[in-house]
Amino acid sequence: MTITISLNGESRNVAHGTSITDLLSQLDVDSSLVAIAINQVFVPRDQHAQHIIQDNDTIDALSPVQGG
Amino acid sequence: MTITISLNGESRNVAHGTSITDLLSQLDVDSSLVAIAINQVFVPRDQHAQHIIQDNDTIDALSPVQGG
Amino acid sequence: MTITISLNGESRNVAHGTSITDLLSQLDVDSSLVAIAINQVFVPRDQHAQHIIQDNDTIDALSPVQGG
Amino acid sequence: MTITISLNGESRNVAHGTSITDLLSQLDVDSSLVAIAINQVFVPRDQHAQHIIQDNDTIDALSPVQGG
Amino acid sequence: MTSSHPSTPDDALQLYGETVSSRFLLGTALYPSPEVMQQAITASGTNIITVSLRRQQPESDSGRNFWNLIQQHNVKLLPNTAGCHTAKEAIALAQMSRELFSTDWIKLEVIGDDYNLQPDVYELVTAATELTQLGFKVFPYCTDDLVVCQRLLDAGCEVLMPWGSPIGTGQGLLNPTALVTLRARLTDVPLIVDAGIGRPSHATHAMELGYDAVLLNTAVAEAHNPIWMAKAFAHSIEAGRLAYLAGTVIERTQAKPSTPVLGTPFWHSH
Amino acid sequence: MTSSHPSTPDDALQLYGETVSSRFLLGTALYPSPEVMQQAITASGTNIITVSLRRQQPESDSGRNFWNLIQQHNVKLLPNTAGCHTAKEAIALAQMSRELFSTDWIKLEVIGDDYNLQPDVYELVTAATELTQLGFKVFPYCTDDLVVCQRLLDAGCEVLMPWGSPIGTGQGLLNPTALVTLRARLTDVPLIVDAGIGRPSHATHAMELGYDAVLLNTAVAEAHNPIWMAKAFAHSIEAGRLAYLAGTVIERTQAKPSTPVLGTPFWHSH
Amino acid sequence: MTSSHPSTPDDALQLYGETVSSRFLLGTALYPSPEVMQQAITASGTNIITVSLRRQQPESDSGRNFWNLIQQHNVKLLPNTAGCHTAKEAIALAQMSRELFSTDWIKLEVIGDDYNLQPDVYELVTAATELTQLGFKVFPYCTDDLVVCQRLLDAGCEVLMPWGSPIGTGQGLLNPTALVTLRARLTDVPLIVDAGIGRPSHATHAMELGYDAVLLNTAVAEAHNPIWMAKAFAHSIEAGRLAYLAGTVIERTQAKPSTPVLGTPFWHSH
Amino acid sequence: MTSSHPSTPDDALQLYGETVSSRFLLGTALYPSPEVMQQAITASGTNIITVSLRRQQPESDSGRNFWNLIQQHNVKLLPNTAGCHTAKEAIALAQMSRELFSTDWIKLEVIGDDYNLQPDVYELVTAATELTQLGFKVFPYCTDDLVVCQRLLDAGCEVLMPWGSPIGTGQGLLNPTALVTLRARLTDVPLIVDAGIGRPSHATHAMELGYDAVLLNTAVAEAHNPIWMAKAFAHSIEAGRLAYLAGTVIERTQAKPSTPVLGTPFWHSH
Repeated sequence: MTITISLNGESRNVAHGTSITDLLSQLDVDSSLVAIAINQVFVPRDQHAQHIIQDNDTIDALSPVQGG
Repeated sequence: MTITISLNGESRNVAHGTSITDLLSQLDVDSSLVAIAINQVFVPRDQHAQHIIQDNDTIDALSPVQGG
Repeated sequence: MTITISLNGESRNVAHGTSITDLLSQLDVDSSLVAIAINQVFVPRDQHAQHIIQDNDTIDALSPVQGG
Repeated sequence: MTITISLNGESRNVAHGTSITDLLSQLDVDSSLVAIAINQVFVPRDQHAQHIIQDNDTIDALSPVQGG
Repeated sequence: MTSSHPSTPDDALQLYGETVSSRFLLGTALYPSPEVMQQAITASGTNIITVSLRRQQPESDSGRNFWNLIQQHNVKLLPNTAGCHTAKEAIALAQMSRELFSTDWIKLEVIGDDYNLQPDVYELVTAATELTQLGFKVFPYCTDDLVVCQRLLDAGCEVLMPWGSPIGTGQGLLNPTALVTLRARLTDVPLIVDAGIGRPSHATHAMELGYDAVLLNTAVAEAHNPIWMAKAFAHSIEAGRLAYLAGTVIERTQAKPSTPVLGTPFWHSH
Repeated sequence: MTSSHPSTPDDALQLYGETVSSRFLLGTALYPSPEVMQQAITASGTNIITVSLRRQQPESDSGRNFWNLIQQHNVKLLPNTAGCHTAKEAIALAQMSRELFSTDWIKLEVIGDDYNLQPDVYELVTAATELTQLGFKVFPYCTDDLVVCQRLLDAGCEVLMPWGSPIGTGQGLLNPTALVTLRARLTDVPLIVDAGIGRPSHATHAMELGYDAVLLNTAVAEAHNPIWMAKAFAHSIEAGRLAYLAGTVIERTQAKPSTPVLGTPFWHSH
Repeated sequence: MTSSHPSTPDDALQLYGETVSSRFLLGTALYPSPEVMQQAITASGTNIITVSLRRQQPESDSGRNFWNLIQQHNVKLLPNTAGCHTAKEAIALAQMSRELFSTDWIKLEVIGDDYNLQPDVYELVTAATELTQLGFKVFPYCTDDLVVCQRLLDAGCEVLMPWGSPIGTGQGLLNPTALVTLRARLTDVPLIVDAGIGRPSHATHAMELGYDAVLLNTAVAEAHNPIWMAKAFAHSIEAGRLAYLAGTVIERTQAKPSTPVLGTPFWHSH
Repeated sequence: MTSSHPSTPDDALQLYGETVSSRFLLGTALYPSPEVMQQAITASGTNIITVSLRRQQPESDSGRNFWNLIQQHNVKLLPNTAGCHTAKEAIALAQMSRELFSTDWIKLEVIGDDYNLQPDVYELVTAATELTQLGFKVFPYCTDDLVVCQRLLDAGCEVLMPWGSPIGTGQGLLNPTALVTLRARLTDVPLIVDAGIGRPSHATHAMELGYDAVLLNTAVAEAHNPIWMAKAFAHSIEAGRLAYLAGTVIERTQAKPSTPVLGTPFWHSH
């Protein structure tokens, strides 16, 4: 059974019960350089393992870039 | 028995039970050209007769002047 | 026998002995609205009849226009 | 017999026949740091010995100063 | 354009549904005498003058004399809340003004700093919101900050009055670029430059930028001759308005002859 | 001032002994049509228009049509020497203008550079000197250089016309400080800003500085609506003149309330 | 002054307790290549560079390459909240930045308008208040509004970063008078001009006014030669700072000779 | 650009065949003491200082002390003709300077007005013509008038020194548009802004416009700390020169983000 989330503005299905850590491991990313907000609320790294993603969550996974 | 009020920034004693109308009649003013606020809240003219002044009230009695 | 002059920047042949008055009468102009300079020197209207044009003269015949 | 000159704006009498070199030696100046103009015409150093000052000459004897 | 165009544009300004013909709003303070004030009002051709309320002074007559003077002019009154520092004060003063001057127009001033007399953009929005709900037609004295202006529109204001420079300084338009931005973005709302205008050329400039009107006081009242200056500003505002309507030429960096070049005399000689 | 002062100053300008009531000199070139030119002249209220001479064009009528048009206006003509690059050329053209236009007034232009159309200050002084000796009343188009202006006065000019910015650019007053210096030093000679005025606020500014008049052409003729723009400039020049006479307030850097501070309501609360 | 004064002032800037020697804060975006960015950082002599967070792009490497590059410079990172329009967004982004960049410094941007990219002064104060409570050291990108600045100080900010003009426009200081007021009234808080600086002379001017530092990006990154331009700005900021410390001369309206007048040659001749 | 570009441009200035590395020419007058003058010269890094001649004062030592001081610096001398009002005076003074200072360089000043200390453009050209024939290398202090500048080039000048504003006023560049025109039209001749520079930002601005060098005196000598100010100007001139070489960005009227827009967080929320 899957839920639907928005990840960085794009719709995506993930398994029910997926944690942030799970999600990041499914992506081809360097998780040490990714910070997470769910529904515009920051989720610190030390909560990634416990934090279970909910249906309709809107997730931003951000990484460093140049800035002005 | 009297109470103490501030009228236009100056301390003044008036009798207990004095209404705004009473107060204005004690002053040598043209009450048609005076508007009243008590404790920074406007008191419309049609309430002047009923409105009883309280101890420590801060009253502004204002009249038209030139303005920019 | 003719001479060659420049009139308003264009070359032109006129008969030897031609006066300014003669020249203006050959042109289709309102001579009352034309002023004359020859070789950048003004020639007043009252000299137009006597003033004989010379070979190689550079003549400006000017008329009123709008100006800033 | 003397003549009257203006030296740097002040009137002064000197002997008839005085050369620029003579004049400079009379003044307590370092002649290597003085340039001379007479009547607003520069007189080069190599002419100082021969150049005889005339009555009514206006002499500027100038030295280095700071400038902007 | 064709020659059938009228020689004068038909051009009235609507402020909260009222039509005014003069685009010059004039303050009533600081004149050398009441007579000069009255003559300046007349000379200005204004339709709207600003007034205020103050505590009665012992020697005053409850403002009866001033009241009588302004009744002699056929103008609308725009009471201000000058001197208020909080929304609460401004709201109380606005209500008192409405009672005495019998108008729901209010020039809303909420001062945030006693030295530059600038608006407090936080208290201002709070006051504008509440006054609109109380039925007032709010003319907010504001800065040239676009976001602040948009909040005031959201609060219900239908006119905005950004400053040119601090009150009474006469420095003119300190930030024309910001004023241009306001005009370009807020195309449908009447914009009145309020405060800081010192010379008629400042007023002309504001109007050339497309501002709808100008409000000022000190520049007229403290002129050596306030009456002539009132007339000067009337002309300057009309000049700027007409120029805006007439379509100003674009600045060039390269010179360009006005007199025709074709047929230039003596031309062979160069 | 007292209330017995007139509501409008008595204020005429003398140029070479002639009195003019309008301080707006207007050029006649570049209009979209002769009709618009005429309407603009009327709308401007000008007393003086500039004209020129050019070589006859085959299709022209020796300028008869233009001549007839300008006769319909009750204005003085100020012929120019536009396009001349030397004193010799300008002197010849001035004499031709005097003959045709029956006036000894001449707007003396001697151009030193074809790109910025600036005066050649050397040829200009030479031409002004000779023209004065020939009986002309010279209106020299000059720069804002005080020494140049003094030479022109020495040459016999009784009016000076310094530029604001290059002809046709509409950049306004590029160096107001220089113009202020001219005015301060040449207190008795009529000074007319000629060239570069683009918007009415520029004209108002020039007049506020004490300039006696403004001459322009492109800014009116190339406006979208030249007639309204002529009227706009007329107002702007009147505004600036009145402001100069009325005595403009001094700029302050510190804000200063216009509404009285005495009796400010709610004052205890701060 | 006496000759014992040091030839260079001892003059370090404290920002939230950290001492920085360079008063030039530099952005890392818009460079033609990462190599040029690095050379520009070096040439600038900056101690502080701005960085940001963005959603991962498919082709990116989670920012690893950029991360590695900036580690090679001995500079402090100042992450920004560019692109945020609400306090809520900015707060979340600030927290994410703190986690990734391991710094509690945050350049707080809350944009109120997508066209002029100006701050939303309402959301800005809300965000600054909460971020301060969350332990952040907030560098707010703000306007030149004194009341807004005072609210930000009340919110706990110890540095303010008013704009010169809209981001990326290069228009310089659009309202120097407002900036002078801020400096005069907020004497003890470090003030950094952020945004709108286009040329080194703008930066020099800001520093001459007493501003403590300058933050810019576009003017360097989009120069034809960003490395030379980084160096140009480094000099300009040093120039302005030294001038502020050295005490600039007062402008005069009257000329005054520098070369001594006493002893002027040929003097009798006038 | 590529990373092989040098981090500093190779950029020397030629003046009459002499190569100078510093683009800062410094005056020697008005310092609080000779020691401060010397330290300022050193701090400025200048290669060229201006000097003058004056009548001997009774208490002076024929300038021996001053002479000795300036010999200690490895700089070229540029004597001026300050105070001269006619070509004749300036020519005599130039010759006296050549004899005493052993240089054929001369800063040619011919003053036309004692109040604004501006050049007399007529006497100036006469003097420049004759001095060139006498073998001098003339650095004329001139106005920003293009025609005057062209006459000076015709007279043989290979360097021009237009003013920014009147001597000693510190008003900076009163007419940048005229200076831009000069630079655009006279591409090959070294142009040095002389006079009126008051703050380092003025100097940076002049250099950004493409001017080759700056000459000043009062702004350094009358600063509270002339030594720091000399250093400030050195930085400012270097800043402006580098910016000119690096290619300044173009001003925009529309804001443009520096931080990337792609991948903006929370984007769905708007």
